Amino acid sequence: MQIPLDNDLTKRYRAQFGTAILDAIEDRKQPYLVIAAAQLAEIARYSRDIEKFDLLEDYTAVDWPRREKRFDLIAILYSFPHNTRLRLKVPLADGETPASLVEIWPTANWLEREIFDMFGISFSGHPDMKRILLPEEWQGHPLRKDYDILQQDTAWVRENLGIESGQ
Amino acid sequence: MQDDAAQNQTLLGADELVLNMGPQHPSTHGVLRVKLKLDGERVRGTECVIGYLHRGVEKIAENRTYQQFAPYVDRMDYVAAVSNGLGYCEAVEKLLNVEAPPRAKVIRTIMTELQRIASHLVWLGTHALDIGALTPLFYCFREREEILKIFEKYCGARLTTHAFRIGGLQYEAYDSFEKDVERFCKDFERRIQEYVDLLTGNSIWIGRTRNVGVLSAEDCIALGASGPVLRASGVKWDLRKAQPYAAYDQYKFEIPVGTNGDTYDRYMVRMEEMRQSRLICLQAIENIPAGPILGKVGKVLKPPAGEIYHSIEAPKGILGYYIVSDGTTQPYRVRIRPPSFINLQALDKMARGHLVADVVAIIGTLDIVLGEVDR
Amino acid sequence: MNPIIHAVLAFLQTWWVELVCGVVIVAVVPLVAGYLVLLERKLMADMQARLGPMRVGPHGLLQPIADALKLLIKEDIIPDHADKMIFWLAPVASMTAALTAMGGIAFGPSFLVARDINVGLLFVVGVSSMGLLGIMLGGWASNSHYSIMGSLRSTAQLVSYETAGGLALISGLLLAGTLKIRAIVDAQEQYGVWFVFLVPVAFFIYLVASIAETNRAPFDLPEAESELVAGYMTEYSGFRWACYFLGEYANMIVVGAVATTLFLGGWLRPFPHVRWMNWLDAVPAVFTAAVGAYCVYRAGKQPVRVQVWFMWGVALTCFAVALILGVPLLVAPLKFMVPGLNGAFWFLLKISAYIYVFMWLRFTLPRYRFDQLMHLGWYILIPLAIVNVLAVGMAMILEMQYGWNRWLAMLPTTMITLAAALYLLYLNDKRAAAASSAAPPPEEPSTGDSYAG
Amino acid sequence: MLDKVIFFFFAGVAILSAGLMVTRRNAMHSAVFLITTLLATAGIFLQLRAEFLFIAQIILYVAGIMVLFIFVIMLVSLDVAVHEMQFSRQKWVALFVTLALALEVSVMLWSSRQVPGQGFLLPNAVPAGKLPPNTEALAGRLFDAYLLPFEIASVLLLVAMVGAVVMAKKRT
Repeated sequence: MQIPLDNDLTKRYRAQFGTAILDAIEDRKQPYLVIAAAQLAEIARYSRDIEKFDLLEDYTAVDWPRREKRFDLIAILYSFPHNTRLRLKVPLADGETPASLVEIWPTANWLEREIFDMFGISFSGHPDMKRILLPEEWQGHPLRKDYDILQQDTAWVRENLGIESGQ
Repeated sequence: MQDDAAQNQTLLGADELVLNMGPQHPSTHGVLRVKLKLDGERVRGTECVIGYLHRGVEKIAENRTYQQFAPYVDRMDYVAAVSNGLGYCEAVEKLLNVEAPPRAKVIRTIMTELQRIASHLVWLGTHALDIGALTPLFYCFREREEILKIFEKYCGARLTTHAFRIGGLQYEAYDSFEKDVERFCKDFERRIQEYVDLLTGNSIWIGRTRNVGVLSAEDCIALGASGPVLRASGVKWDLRKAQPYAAYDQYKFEIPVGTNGDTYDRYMVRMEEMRQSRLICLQAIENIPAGPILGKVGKVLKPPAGEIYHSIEAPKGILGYYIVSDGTTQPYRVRIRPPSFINLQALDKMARGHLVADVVAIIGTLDIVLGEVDR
Repeated sequence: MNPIIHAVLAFLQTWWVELVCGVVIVAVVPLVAGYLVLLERKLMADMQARLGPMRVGPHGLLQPIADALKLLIKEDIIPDHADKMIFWLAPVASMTAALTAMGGIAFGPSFLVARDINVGLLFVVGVSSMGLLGIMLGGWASNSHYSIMGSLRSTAQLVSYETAGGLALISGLLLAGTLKIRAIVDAQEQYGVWFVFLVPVAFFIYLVASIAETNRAPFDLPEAESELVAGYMTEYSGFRWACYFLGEYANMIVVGAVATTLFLGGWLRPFPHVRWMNWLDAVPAVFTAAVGAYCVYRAGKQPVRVQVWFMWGVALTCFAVALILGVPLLVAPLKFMVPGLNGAFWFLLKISAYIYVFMWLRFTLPRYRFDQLMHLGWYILIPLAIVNVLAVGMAMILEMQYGWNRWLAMLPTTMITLAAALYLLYLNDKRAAAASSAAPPPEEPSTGDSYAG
Repeated sequence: MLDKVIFFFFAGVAILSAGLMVTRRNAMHSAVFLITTLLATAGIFLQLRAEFLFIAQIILYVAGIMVLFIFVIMLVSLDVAVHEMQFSRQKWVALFVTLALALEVSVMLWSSRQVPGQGFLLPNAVPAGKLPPNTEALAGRLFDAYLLPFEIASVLLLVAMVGAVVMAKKRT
């Protein structure tokens, strides 16, 4: 169902950012751009100011552990004037720290913290990069595909029961 | 107030007080914990500590089939379970590229609008209670009870309904469904008037809500606040109109908007939304098309690999589902955009400079459900 | 005989009435307060389309007793780092102040608890205001932020509203010309009119101020449950908490009694001098008998035998009271008892009506915010009360020096005060308007609405 | 007889709590003992049939001034105050002043004993029933014989109040 996309919008993006736009695809009539992590902040700013995608509707990630760059950051943008959506997809390797979007969309604050919490992707320039839903001392990042609850379990058992493992 | 001039100096040079509001507090609507930095009673900053109700819904989704996961979404915003279910079912339908039959769509619309009224009623009751009016809560729950009775008759459950199935409906509407909905809607007109009489013109109510927690349209959009919060700031935008789903394109209704973006406007917007939902229900029951209630979906759902984002206008704001399929029977990743979570981010901006009592009013007006904030 | 025993006996001889009354107050007021709570819950339930307590006893009539028992046997928790001495002292101080103040109240021409001391009303008001100390100390001693915020709010609120309430009382006292409770009521009898009709504004101010003084909604900020959990009582549990609660409800009775005495004609029946209204004297007996008859009627509908018996018990009590109230009316030698008995009935009825207004407001109104509360107190009530005192004083001069008719003299008073009230409200509105225009004006939404349906 | 018992009870409580008030380190405890002292004094007033003074003492001192004291103590962080030296170098000065005052009072009392009708005036006790109602008596004196001093005092208080308001306003 994925077909390459080549409409005006993508043309404008390609003209602006050239090789930073790695791919443009339409999946089930919903367009998305695959972009390079290095240019994330610039593309986001351009999207908001020029293309009028003024709402960062959602910001999340997907883990593909077998890929070379295992994470996809997904930013879902909505434009009030055009009533359209656009997804930005940013492939990331483990340990990469993409630029924070808090400056551009304040709503990214908690969303980035949630991504950090769940995937362990740390954002550079975020004002308060810490876990949000899970406790501070939690072990591991649950939405990674290789996450193992035993990590947390063992740590808990060690701390509270004083034994090596509960298993 | 004067202390805006001396931003970094507290009155009388006293120490700042850090007050822990919650997670066990009567008016944080569950287990929200807000750390308030106070100068006397004036709020100088807030920090929300959330996650006390985190159940890892998104992780659970990866280990369930598409059908198995559907009941879980009911447990997020548990006062608007039907809306959650609608969003999820429609998202998976889009992923499968099927469509629910018209009859199912209309019944879904009716149920979702009833749920919107029920959700707003819970909001109104608790919000009024936070501001100190004891009585509206009971009136609101009295009406909500009627809606829950309709749900119970329809699908056997009252709160976490799991009312819809992927591809349409599992249950046919029961015999007196239209009659029940109509009776409720007819009665509800008069009931809303009761709330209006108790609150709308009350000078204490106005004093407690006017100019409290003001959010401009720009702030709303920058902070991602959606739903009634956004509309109260004057943005006439509603997903039901902007990108109609279910059967909303068939019905006439207005999008209420406010002007100041304060707590009072949000109150007025939600009150009007209840009236509009009532009108939608009345229009819908007039003509429910005959036909099947379940579209062409197989017993085993195996969407082709790919991804979909679908969002609906839940009672609290934009409820979005981003689902990635890898071609198996289980979703590879389900991301839920929870309106409460994102609206709650606006708390800090809204509460700064107000008094402790206003923080309570602002938490109430944001209409958060912790089940959805924490997921 | 031993001089000490002699002295004690002499003391008892002179003061036994007061001692007995004191014991009665301490014994009865907690019960009354408990039933006030039940009454409040029942009224609230009625206004909120539900039933209220129904489980303990018929229609929940034994609920207060169950509550009291529960509170007595509950664990008594003292928080860490609390100041034990003051934590222990505070609720007792609060309760003692309220109960002592009850001592100054006359529940009828022949039911004066304390001797009619010549500062009567001042005694009641002054001693009951000491309850504030208990609230402040309790909140401070709890070592909790919520508690101390509750106490601070409470202090500021009570100091402000006692000023307004006190000034309102002065308007009434000017008319009465005395502080003695009996003399105040006598003055109203002589005037032939309750003071509430002569100084309505003062009564209204006192009503508002007394709600604030007893920490009742919409002025219940010190214990605002949705903001401060329970305010100064947050850390209290069990019997200490019950002490606070008792103090609060006893205070309600006290302010009700003060308002009744000064503004609502005390124990006078309506139209005490109108001959053809004498049939009103029979009202107390008939009323209680009617309540009893209703209980008999309901008794037949009770589902459980215990409840039937209970209803009959209540009915018989009512009939007995009706008999006590009614017989003196009919039997000539006992006629002298009529004013006393009926006086007590009317007095309690008026207090009940006053407290009913308190409760009604609580169920209906949202809560004020702290700045709004202070604003109402200092910018509206206190100036209005001052204007009222001055105006009443002028009216008294007109009446006494220039021989004006009393009603005629009071008319300009009320007009002046009402004009002042309107002006203050106008100023208030202007201030509110200024505040809202000072707030950033609503910006045009950056995104038009052309795109949405 | 019993009158004496009651008097000594009140007097004892007043002196004891006054002593405790001075010696407690915790300011809040001191305040509580001060309240006790004031209440005991009020009790003595009541025993003297000075009902107006009694209630004035309660309303003004206990329910008014002490409330404000406690209010201030609540706002000040006490942990600091507890550890500070309670008795500063003024100890000896204070002791001297107290002794001097005590001496003065005793000389006055003693001399009044010596020469009846001179020095400290001790009127004869009047039976309780014949006492004029003291609220009215006090009012009569204040607004009649001492009107001018009374008004001067009230103007002074007003000035103080306005001054306090001005000082509070200046900060912002």
